Amino acid sequence: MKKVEAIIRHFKLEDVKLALSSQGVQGMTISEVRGFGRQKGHTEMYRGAEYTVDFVPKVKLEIIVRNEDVQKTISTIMRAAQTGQIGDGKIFVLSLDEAVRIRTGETGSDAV
Amino acid sequence: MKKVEAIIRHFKLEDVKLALSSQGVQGMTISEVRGFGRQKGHTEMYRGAEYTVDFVPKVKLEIIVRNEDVQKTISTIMRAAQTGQIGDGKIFVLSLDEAVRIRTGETGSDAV
Amino acid sequence: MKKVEAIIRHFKLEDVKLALSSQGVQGMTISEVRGFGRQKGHTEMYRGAEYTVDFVPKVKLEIIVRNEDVQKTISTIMRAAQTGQIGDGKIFVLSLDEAVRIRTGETGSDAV
Amino acid sequence: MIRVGREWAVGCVALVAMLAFSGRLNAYQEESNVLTPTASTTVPVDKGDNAWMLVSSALVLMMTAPGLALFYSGLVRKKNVLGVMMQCLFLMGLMTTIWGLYGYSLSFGGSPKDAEGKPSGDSAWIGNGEYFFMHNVEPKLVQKDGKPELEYPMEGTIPRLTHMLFQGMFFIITPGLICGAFAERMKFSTMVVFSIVWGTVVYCPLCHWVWDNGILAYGSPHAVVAGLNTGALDFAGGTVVHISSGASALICCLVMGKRLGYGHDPMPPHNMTYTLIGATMLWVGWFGFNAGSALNAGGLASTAFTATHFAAAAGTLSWPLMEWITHGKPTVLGACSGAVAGLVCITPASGFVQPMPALLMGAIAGVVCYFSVNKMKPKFGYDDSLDAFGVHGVGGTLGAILTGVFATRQAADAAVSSGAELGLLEGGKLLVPQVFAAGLTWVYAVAVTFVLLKILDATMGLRVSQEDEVQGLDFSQHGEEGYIFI
Amino acid sequence: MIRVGREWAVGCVALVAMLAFSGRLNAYQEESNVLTPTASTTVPVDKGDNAWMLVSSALVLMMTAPGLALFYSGLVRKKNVLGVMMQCLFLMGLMTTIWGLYGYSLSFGGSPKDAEGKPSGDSAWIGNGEYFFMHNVEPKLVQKDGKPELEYPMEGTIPRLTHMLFQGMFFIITPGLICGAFAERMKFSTMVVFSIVWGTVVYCPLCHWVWDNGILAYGSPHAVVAGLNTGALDFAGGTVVHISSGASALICCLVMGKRLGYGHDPMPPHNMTYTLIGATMLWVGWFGFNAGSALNAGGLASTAFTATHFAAAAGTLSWPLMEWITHGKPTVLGACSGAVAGLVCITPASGFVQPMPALLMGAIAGVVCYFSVNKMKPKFGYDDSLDAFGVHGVGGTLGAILTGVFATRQAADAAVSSGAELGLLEGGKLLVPQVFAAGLTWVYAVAVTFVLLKILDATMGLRVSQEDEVQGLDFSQHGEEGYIFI
Amino acid sequence: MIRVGREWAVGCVALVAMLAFSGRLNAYQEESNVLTPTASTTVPVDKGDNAWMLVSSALVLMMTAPGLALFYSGLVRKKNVLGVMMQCLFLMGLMTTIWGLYGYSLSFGGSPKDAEGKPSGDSAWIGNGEYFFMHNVEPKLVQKDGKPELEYPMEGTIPRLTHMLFQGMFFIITPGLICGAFAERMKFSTMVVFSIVWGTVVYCPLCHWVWDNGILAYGSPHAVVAGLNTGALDFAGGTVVHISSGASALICCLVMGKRLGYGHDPMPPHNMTYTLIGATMLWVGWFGFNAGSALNAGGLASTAFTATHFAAAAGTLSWPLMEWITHGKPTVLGACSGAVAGLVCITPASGFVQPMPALLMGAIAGVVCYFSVNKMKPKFGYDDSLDAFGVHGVGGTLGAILTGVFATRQAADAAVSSGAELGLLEGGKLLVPQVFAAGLTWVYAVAVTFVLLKILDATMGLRVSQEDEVQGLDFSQHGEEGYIFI
Ligand SMILES: Nc1ncnc2c1ncn2[C@@H]1O[C@H](COP(=O)(O)OP(=O)(O)O)[C@@H](O)[C@H]1O
Ligand SMILES: Nc1ncnc2c1ncn2[C@@H]1O[C@H](COP(=O)(O)OP(=O)(O)O)[C@@H](O)[C@H]1O
Ligand SMILES: Nc1ncnc2c1ncn2[C@@H]1O[C@H](COP(=O)(O)OP(=O)(O)O)[C@@H](O)[C@H]1O
Repeated sequence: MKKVEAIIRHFKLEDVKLALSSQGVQGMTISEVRGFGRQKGHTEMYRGAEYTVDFVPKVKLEIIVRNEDVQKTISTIMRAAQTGQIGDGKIFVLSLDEAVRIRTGETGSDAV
Repeated sequence: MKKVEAIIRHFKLEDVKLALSSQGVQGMTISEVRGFGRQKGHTEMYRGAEYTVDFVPKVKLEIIVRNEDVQKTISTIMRAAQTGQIGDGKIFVLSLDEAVRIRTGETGSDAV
Repeated sequence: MKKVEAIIRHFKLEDVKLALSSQGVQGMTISEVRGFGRQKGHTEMYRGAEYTVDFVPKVKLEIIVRNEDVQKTISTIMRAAQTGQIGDGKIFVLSLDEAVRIRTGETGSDAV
Repeated sequence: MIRVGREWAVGCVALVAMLAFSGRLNAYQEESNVLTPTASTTVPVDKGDNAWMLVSSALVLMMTAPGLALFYSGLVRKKNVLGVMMQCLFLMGLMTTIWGLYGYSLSFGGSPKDAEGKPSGDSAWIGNGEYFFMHNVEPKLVQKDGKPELEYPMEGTIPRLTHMLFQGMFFIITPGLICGAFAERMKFSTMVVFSIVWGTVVYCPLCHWVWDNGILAYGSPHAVVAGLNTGALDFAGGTVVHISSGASALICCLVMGKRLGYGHDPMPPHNMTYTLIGATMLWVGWFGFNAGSALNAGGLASTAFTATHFAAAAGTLSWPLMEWITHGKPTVLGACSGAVAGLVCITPASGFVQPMPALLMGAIAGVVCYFSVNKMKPKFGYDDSLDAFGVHGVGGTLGAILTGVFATRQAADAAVSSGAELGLLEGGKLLVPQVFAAGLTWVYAVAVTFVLLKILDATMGLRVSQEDEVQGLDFSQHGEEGYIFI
Repeated sequence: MIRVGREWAVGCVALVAMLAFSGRLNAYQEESNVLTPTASTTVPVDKGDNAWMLVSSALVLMMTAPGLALFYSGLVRKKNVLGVMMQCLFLMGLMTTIWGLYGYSLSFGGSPKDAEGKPSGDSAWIGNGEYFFMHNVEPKLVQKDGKPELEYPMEGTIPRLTHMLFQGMFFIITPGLICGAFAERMKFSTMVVFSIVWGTVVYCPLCHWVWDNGILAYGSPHAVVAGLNTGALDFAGGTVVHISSGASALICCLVMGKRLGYGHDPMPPHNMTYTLIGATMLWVGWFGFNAGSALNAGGLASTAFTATHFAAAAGTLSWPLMEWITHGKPTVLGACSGAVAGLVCITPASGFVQPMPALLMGAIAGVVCYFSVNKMKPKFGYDDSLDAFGVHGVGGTLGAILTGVFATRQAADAAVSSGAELGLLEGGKLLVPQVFAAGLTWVYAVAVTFVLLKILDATMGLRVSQEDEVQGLDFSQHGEEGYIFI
Repeated sequence: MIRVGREWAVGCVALVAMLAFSGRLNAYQEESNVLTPTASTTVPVDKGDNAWMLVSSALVLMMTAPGLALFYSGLVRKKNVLGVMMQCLFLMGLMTTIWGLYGYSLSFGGSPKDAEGKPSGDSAWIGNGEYFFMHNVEPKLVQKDGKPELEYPMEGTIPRLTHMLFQGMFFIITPGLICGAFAERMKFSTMVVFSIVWGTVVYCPLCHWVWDNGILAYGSPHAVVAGLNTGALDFAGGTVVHISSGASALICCLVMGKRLGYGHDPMPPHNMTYTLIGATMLWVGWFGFNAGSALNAGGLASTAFTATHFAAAAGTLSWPLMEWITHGKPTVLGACSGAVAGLVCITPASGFVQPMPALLMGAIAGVVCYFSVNKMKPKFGYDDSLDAFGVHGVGGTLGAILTGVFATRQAADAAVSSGAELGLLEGGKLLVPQVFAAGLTWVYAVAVTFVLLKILDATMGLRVSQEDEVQGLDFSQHGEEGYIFI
């Protein structure tokens, strides 16, 4: 079991979600994050005081998938989230020791 | 050292927190997430326009524990967070390479 | 490739960001979290009803770095985020299986 | 779904029917007007008075929303913010419609038209039907020596329409105040039916008793109990508005029970900034509520305005000072609550007290309500979500009593000033009828509210399902979210 | 940057120039005043009327902001909240300046001063220049039998200055309403130029036609079309404000096209609490809008106030009842929309109808606008972001027509009451001119707006870049963020 | 804790003592009233005037909260939102209480009662005690030819109570404005003591000098400096309110020092929507502030209302236009700031200038304050958190001077109009006393504020602890959170 983390643009969330579900992903968890990278933030001006906001709002997806589904998941996300512009985001993959479904206690791939 | 991630319902947070502390867990970190899974979201209606909100608000717990405490932690969370209804959430376990306490520089299990 | 997670105080974010960039870190992702630990929360009082807010607002940094940079990154964060007071936070390190840059499809250390 | 169906059906049919009817009625009036001889006096409108009363009407409406809507909604959890606001807004529509159709008539119909001003027996308990559908309230085209002229039924120096509007705003906010007691758990449909019945059966008679020569009105021949035939003083609604709503609020939270997780889960106010904005809007709007109750823009309005402002100010200080003493910190919610407590307490007295006693009353109200909310509520353990009883019930009763102490002929309208001594401080006996009026209001409001709730509980059900309560009223009752900040 | 440069340059130069000029002009006036004989009557100011009209002016300004600013901004996505609010605020500055310089004169200049009050031919279409730069509106120091005395040009019983202020507030909110149609995508600089031209070319003439003895004014000799020479009734702006803005709004969303992702991405209101607060402030402010249109604090103001309040109330009930029937839940947005729909619909009728018909009109408006927004819009698929057309265009037209049905001499000002029967219900023929006036307003507003938008599209461009639209107007147009809650 | 303890003890004892005393006093008055012959005139109340002045009082209170509370709180960081709001609300309670007890008397006591209206020497610097505890302000029951009658002490055509209320609202907002300078770092308890002393020692005398025949009043025999014995013109508080608060604000931020992390950490406004809502409420409320200062509802009120509205409008355009020129984007905060700058600048002139010069003054104010805030502040590096000095100090001084340029007898009250030429533009010499008055106000406010702050710093301490400042005032001072959105 792997944990796929993807950091994408807000307005791509809808597309990515659709792409993943149609690929058979049963569930995912998302959260609001702010990113810093090649994509530069912007400068706001309040009464002459300049504020550089160099953290850009992004959405983080966390998806637990079976090992064999990792590649498919990655490419699906890439296809759906890509614009080609700097700031499209990243995908990270981590190994999972265990997964449990609280409701039933099922573990492993049955849990997701 | 393991990292236990749990995605639970908001109104269960209080119970889970109490259960964990009484079990001796020293600390944890929580964040607001939104989840997508078997539990369906709901539909909102604004001036005739329907919006399906299929991401349900959840709370994510991140707890670093010693390897030997993992099982106990999992079962504690399960007991406290379970309602039996779809949407109770998941528990994921990842391996940690290192942990450091910023204040003191302590590492490993002394850090948590 | 490693994933360095750091939980720090809000007002240290600026310093940590500067320290890391000057050390050559290209990017990072941050999110709002609330922490529970040795640092006690506070009690709010509304019309006689007491609420103990034992979760303290913190910022969570997630930084993907090359294995060889882990130590440097940790010490940089420690230096910038330390106050010596209880509540400075933690640093956790996890192993990464893979990293992908959505825009280009680059993988591994080229992705970050 | 079916139940919901049934519910709106009722409401809907009612609305359509009544509108259709009113349409016809109006057509009928068109002819009838010219025929029916009109009894209403034709003194000219005093424009200064009318200007002030129209402004006051607007201010009192503003009290319900945005005022009360913000004050209350800031105190609930985020998931119920719209639930509370919707109750205020919907009541603006609902109570206004009822008021226009028959409420005003049941409250103020009768006595004024009676033979030589002597009120008729029938008007001791409830108004008659002379103002149904705004008949005898709306203007008429009459023939004055040959040429057509518009005639406005008057109430003193202002058109009766203005009086109807001003009083109608009170009819909106009173049930609105009760909503504070059952916030975060009441079914919207039941709240609607409750408000219709409560307004009709509790508010209208009470209003008539106190302000239209009824059994509690000062100087009314109908004033009950020989010894008390002076009746009681209630300048702007201590009994009619605050005691009635506060007493009913207590019954509501007792009958409905606590919110799920009350005492266990933290339920801090989700937006204290809304509560403060709302409280200050209530303060501003209350000038219309109290000073407007003078029904003119003369010196009495200034006295009432001053008393209102001073009492609010003192309450804003005394409540947080109590907190400062007991917990070391003055809170924003304390200052807001103190301001409202002072305003509630001065309401019945505002037209009868001098500035300094008003200041004193406000300060006392802040302290007393502080204890009722911070000590008494936890002691008895009822869940008065937003302290509708703790502030309006307790503060209103306190105000009715203190009026019996501080009211003075030095500051009152001509009629009252030329009468007997009033408050204890000037050696008057007013205290007795004041206590009696407060007591009777308590008994009546409690009794009717209790029966009404029991009936509704058995028929429609009072509370939303546990599931809906956990999810929040915003979505479960209205299918919306308050804030979408992501 | 260069384009932006050009744009502000224009605006800036204009402002500076006009201010400089006005400075000079004023200096010139100083001397001239004493010389020029003044024609303005010198009846004393009725302070009750003036008090009411000043308050009404303040209330109508409050309608644009905070009222409309909150109502509209709550409905957009978070990233555009400031974009909407800024349009309202900037219009307060912009339209007021234009109004003072020449707008008031183009709207109301002419007829009153004409030989023995008979309006001159030239004033059938547009006002003259007598009030440019507030000349003949501002007070003058004159010599009355030897000693100096201040003379205020009057409009009836109030200083003309007050009349100018009150009418000026309408000049602000009308283009503000249009902003609801192109919200979340229009370029700020283009919006500014659009508003200047639209106000000058559409609003001023229309205002003159309807309210200053122009071609649509009731009883005006200029009233077009033999058969209709009675002209139409528009008490507070059904045609001038709501139809004109609503019709233009429709053209705006048709010409500009949909927002990016419309229909695909969810675009729920980001802050329904703001929308409710705004709606209730609009309700309160509307009392000034309608009752203030009586231009005095007499009985007519009370009639208009009542009609306004009742229509709003009925709309607040009927729209959500429709939702309750069709979807099982009454929404907060439905109640807010219903209140506004009722207010829009009653606006032209407020001074001419009795309370019950007002209640009925409000209820009808709630239902009709419910369908226009929930059914018609999806059917035709235009993106009227905040339903400026759906509520103001449809509701305004409905109101103009229903005025022809329910208007009665039983409730109107003396002049009208002593005339012929009005609405259908009392056997009058008013319906014909009402329909005609609504139609003419539609045609004129649509035509001018269409041409204007095409020109602006070709020159400045109407929409922000796709990138800017995705990022949101708050940052792209103003470099700011609405909320920073972390 | 002990310190806190000491602090509330002081406040609390004071409150109780003063209330108890006032209670007694009142009782004493009851008898005394009948005895003491009253000197106050008994002209009847002009209800139009009184209606307008009561509304104006409500509007000015609304300026402090919700107006200023929203405007200021939106500009701070989220963790201090309640801190700012609480200062506004608590001042409403505190300053009102002081005003009623003795403030009004120190400001306006004396001159009016003097032998044949000629002000007595003693009233050149400070009012006397005739109005302590509202004595001679509240109504009295007197015997008029046998029968009892209520007599209201009058101020012109309105009850003195109304005058006291209206002026009291100014007493609230003035210290409120200063809060903008030390926002996000001042200790609440110290702020309370500061406001009490500042109001008593700075505001009351200043108010007396300018508005009660004191050393700066126009046409006062006490007007200092032979050559300037005409005194200065300040219609609604340019010196009394804005210069005094602005100058003190500058001293506050200089003495207290910068916020932790100022210049290093980003400190963007946390809720620009609040700031905009607050700014527009200030605009609306300012009509009461300026037009209400006419103390009647006649033509002068209309002139002042117009000047106020036009200046605000021009400022709303000129400030953002400067930004558009220099940075390519007009900001919402710029438009809000410009509106306020225009309003501040026109305040002293509002009753003495024609519409076009008002427009010009507003435009100038927007530009000048833009520079003071965007260029001067960074240059000198003081931390005027919310630009209380940058807008009110600079704008107020500018307004006082420009009044000397644009004031004209063509638009003023009878007394002034019949006097000598006023502004430069009409060849008057007013400019000299205007500059003098502004200067004297500056010197006095700066001196007293400086000393006061030094004393408080040494005794109670001005700033919260570093820890508390980092945590935010909401929790550290009040134990609450502004928003709980999770
Ligand atoms: N080293 C990193 N560690 C964690 N997150 C990163 C890292 N680099 C980039 N990110 C995340 O990816 C997002 C996009 O990266 P960026 O360099 O801006 O564009 P791109 O991915 O197209 O090169 C950033 O906003 C940040 O959230
Ligand atoms: N594959 C997954 N990856 C990440 N998170 C998931 C996944 N599946 C479910 N979740 C999280 O668990 C929550 C509950 O899952 P759900 O299927 O709705 O109920 P249950 O866990 O009872 O089957 C979801 O809201 C989501 O946050
Ligand atoms: N076991 C844990 N698992 C996850 N997060 C933790 C754990 N212990 C502490 N934290 C995080 O670290 C933060 C600081 O820890 P705390 O014990 O309060 O201070 P310190 O790190 O100085 O000992 C906490 O607020 C919490 O967010």
